[in-house]
Amino acid sequence: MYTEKVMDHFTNPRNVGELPDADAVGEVGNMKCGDIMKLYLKISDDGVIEDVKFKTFGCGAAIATSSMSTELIKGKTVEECLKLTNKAIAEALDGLPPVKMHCSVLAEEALKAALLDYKNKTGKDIDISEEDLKGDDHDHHEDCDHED
Amino acid sequence: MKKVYLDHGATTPMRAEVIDEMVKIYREEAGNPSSVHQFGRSARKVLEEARMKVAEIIGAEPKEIIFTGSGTESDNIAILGTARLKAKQGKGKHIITSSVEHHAVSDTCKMLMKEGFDVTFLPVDADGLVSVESVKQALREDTILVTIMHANNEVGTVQPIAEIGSLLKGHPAVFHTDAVQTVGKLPVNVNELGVDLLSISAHKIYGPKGVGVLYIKKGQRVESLMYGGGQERKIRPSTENLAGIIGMAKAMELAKNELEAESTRLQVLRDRLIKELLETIPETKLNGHPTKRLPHNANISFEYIEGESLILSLDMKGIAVSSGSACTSGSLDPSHVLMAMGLTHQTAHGSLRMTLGKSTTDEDIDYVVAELKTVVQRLREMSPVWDQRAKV
Amino acid sequence: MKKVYLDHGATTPMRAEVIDEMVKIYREEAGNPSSVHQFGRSARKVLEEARMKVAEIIGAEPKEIIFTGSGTESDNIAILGTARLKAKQGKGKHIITSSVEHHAVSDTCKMLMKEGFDVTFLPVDADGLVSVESVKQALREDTILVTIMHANNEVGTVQPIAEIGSLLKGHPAVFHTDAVQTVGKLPVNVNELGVDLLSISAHKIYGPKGVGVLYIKKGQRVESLMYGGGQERKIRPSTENLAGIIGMAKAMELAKNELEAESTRLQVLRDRLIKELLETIPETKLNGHPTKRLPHNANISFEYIEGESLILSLDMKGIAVSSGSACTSGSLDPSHVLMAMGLTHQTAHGSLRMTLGKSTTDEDIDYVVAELKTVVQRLREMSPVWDQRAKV
Ligand SMILES: Cc1ncc(COP(=O)(O)O)c(C=O)c1O
Ligand SMILES: Cc1ncc(COP(=O)(O)O)c(C=O)c1O
Ligand code: FES
Ligand code: FES
Repeated sequence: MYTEKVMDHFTNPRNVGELPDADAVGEVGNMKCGDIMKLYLKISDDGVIEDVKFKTFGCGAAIATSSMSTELIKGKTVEECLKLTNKAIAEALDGLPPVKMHCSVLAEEALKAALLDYKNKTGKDIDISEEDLKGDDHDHHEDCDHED
Repeated sequence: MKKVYLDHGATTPMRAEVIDEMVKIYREEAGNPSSVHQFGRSARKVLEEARMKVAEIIGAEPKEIIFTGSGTESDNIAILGTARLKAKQGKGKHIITSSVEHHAVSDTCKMLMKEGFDVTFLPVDADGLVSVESVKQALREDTILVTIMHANNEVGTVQPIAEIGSLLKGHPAVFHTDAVQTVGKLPVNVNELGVDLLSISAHKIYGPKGVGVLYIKKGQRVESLMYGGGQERKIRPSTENLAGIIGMAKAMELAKNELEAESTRLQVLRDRLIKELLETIPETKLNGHPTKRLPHNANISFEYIEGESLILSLDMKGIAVSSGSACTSGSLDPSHVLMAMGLTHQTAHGSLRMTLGKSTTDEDIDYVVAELKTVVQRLREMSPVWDQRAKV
Repeated sequence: MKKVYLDHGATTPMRAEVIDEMVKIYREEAGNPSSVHQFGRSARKVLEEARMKVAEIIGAEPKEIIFTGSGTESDNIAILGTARLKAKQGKGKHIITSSVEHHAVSDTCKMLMKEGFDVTFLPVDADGLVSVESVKQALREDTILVTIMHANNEVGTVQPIAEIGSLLKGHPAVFHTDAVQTVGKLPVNVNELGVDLLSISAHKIYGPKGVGVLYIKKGQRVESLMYGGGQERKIRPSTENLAGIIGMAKAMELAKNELEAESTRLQVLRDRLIKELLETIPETKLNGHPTKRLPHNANISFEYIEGESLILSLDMKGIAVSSGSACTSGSLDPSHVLMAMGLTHQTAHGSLRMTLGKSTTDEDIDYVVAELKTVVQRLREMSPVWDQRAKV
């Protein structure tokens, strides 16, 4: 059911851990399944993600998307990170089963939470607000009805 | 790589003896049991012999045995078939069931609610037990059906069916039990249990998938779900799955003969598995009743871990287990069984069902305990929740 | 004694290749296709490959294929599942079917009448044909379902399904056909036929009993008959009969590959059987359409004889055939198919269905013709009706 890439990132997750001197931290929970992701970012003065670490309590898809998202944002600018969607993360993993799409929301939201934290801490002009964190919760009911 | 299959609660591999019997039928019985000619009569004879065998094993009469297409179908005929008929007869629309039933029962009861039936879902205690007292309290004059499973498929808790059966004596409500998980593991006798209807599935006892039995006590009537030929007393029209039925009878016979010895063997292995896991891995807990449980079932919660990632990690070590969480089967909700037992969302999500079987050895248990220790530790180290807990 | 099985319309012996495939699954696939671990994933893969194969053979997409527990179940899901859903949606309660359907369709439609549906049973002509014009005339705004079989199981007449399909284009009614008798004998392509739903059964094409397929065109919805797990898009919950499904796919594949050659071969044999019987036995007549008929079906009325005694007499000569009369399946009424075609009670009772198959040889035909001659003569000599007629 999972692609090879998903299994690879699940088995050998990249960037697991914490950053004690993180510039931003985002923690989100997936209401539906009680899963949690915590994301740590180290951001340079000119807004480039220099280092990233995560910890996730969740299913295989949650762990794999967490891992993949850290790879995708490392070295990117804050602006570029704002554009990262859960769909893009899932695509980078060669796709997720329909029932598991919502798990990738966890990674997108953790990133947004971290960037919001960064904005609040630094007062920088970043195009993000609490509103963006309300959660794409409706995605969770995208079930396995293959009628498309 | 070593392969350890600890998911016998989901399905079992076929036994060689069962395959052999079925192949014999596939090769030698060309007829349709409803045909008048010799090919048909021969098939009919084989079919009726299987019916006699199955009947004898559960203490029933042959004509009380209906062969169906699955355990799910047996449950559905029992529940929909009884409820719709009784309602038409004006006997009432109240049904009693438990909150830990398999979806084949619980979803069917929920469907009946949409049809206007009134369903009481009895609570269970922390061990997953339904109390006889609660059945008594829920019972009404217009109760037409009580359906409570014999043993739970997730946590293994065995319900007091015989006691409920006694309680229901004298009440017109029909009593059904889903014995899909107990046949072949515990003695199952319809008279001792005092049930009117009982469901069995072949693939849980080393028989073929797609064959079930519904025991219907003499005198009980059910509406059928399908219409067509006169097979299985019109309750289950369709040309009979002869080889599958023979395979089911054979599987039940073998299981019955070996029941005592094999159950004891499994229980010893299972008890060691539970003991070693609880002793060597911190923050773990056994789910289900400590003693009133299926001999081959261990269901354990590992705090701060999500079930699917545990399953996948074990899978990469060749260990097949399943999760209380039904994430993968379309729903993302945690197990309704564990929730009914009072577990938190998080604990329910971190639960693992390990169900042993004929192939399970002492070495398997050693291997699983060792691998689980490593995997749990790795996942906990990745978990932000474990982290926070550690820091408290 | 020589054994000649001419009842392939009732059921077929399993092909060795099908048994082999199934045994492989029984031995090698231990998992439940819904399980997350490798055993489950491997089973799932095998299942989806079978679905792809079946889909391709009938020109469908894999997700349009639902595996069921029998042809009867496919018919019931199609009919009850469509009718009940459409009625709930307020689309109407009118159903059109023919008067020569298999009981799995006709009894199901009759059941719906009890549920308040309005069913039109279209007549057939003397050859058993439904006219496209009659469908057109019967069609109403509130017609929600048209269910007409592809070919008749008793007399072999092939209905103008593609023409009816064209007629129904643009009308919201769902179009179902029971193709249980045609798959493997005639080309069956869901797009060419223009159907929304189509039923198949494995045991009519040298596959296992207890496995069916329901094709459900993309976009069509049906209510399910059972509730439980999420298998087969919840339309048919139950752990999948993996080996049976693989057996079905294999049987369909083999039949498809050999279709042209085998159909031609059977037709030649069948035509000779018919010709010699009609020529050598007086007062006999072919039932069903002379050309628009299944290649392996011969249905012949022997006047002044009762079908069951004919079957039993032939059975003693090792010849297995079946009767239009349904005496043996619990009812004593003559075939509703033959009656709908305008036969008298007496003629209908004296009808024989002979359905040829893979094992049928030229010698078999010779043997059957010879034996039938003797048997018919013996029975006629015993018959007072024959007597009276002779005296006229
Ligand atoms: C036309 C037709 N429809 C349906 C069926 C029922 O199929 P099954 O026996 O698989 O239920 C049959 C044969 O019995 C048939 O000939
Ligand atoms: C308790 C219980 N009831 C019913 C079923 C359904 O049986 P089947 O898969 O044969 O439909 C199962 C297993 O899947 C079960 O464990
Ligand atoms: S994060 Fe809950 S199922 Fe994947
Ligand atoms: S006399 Fe026996 S069925 Fe008619």
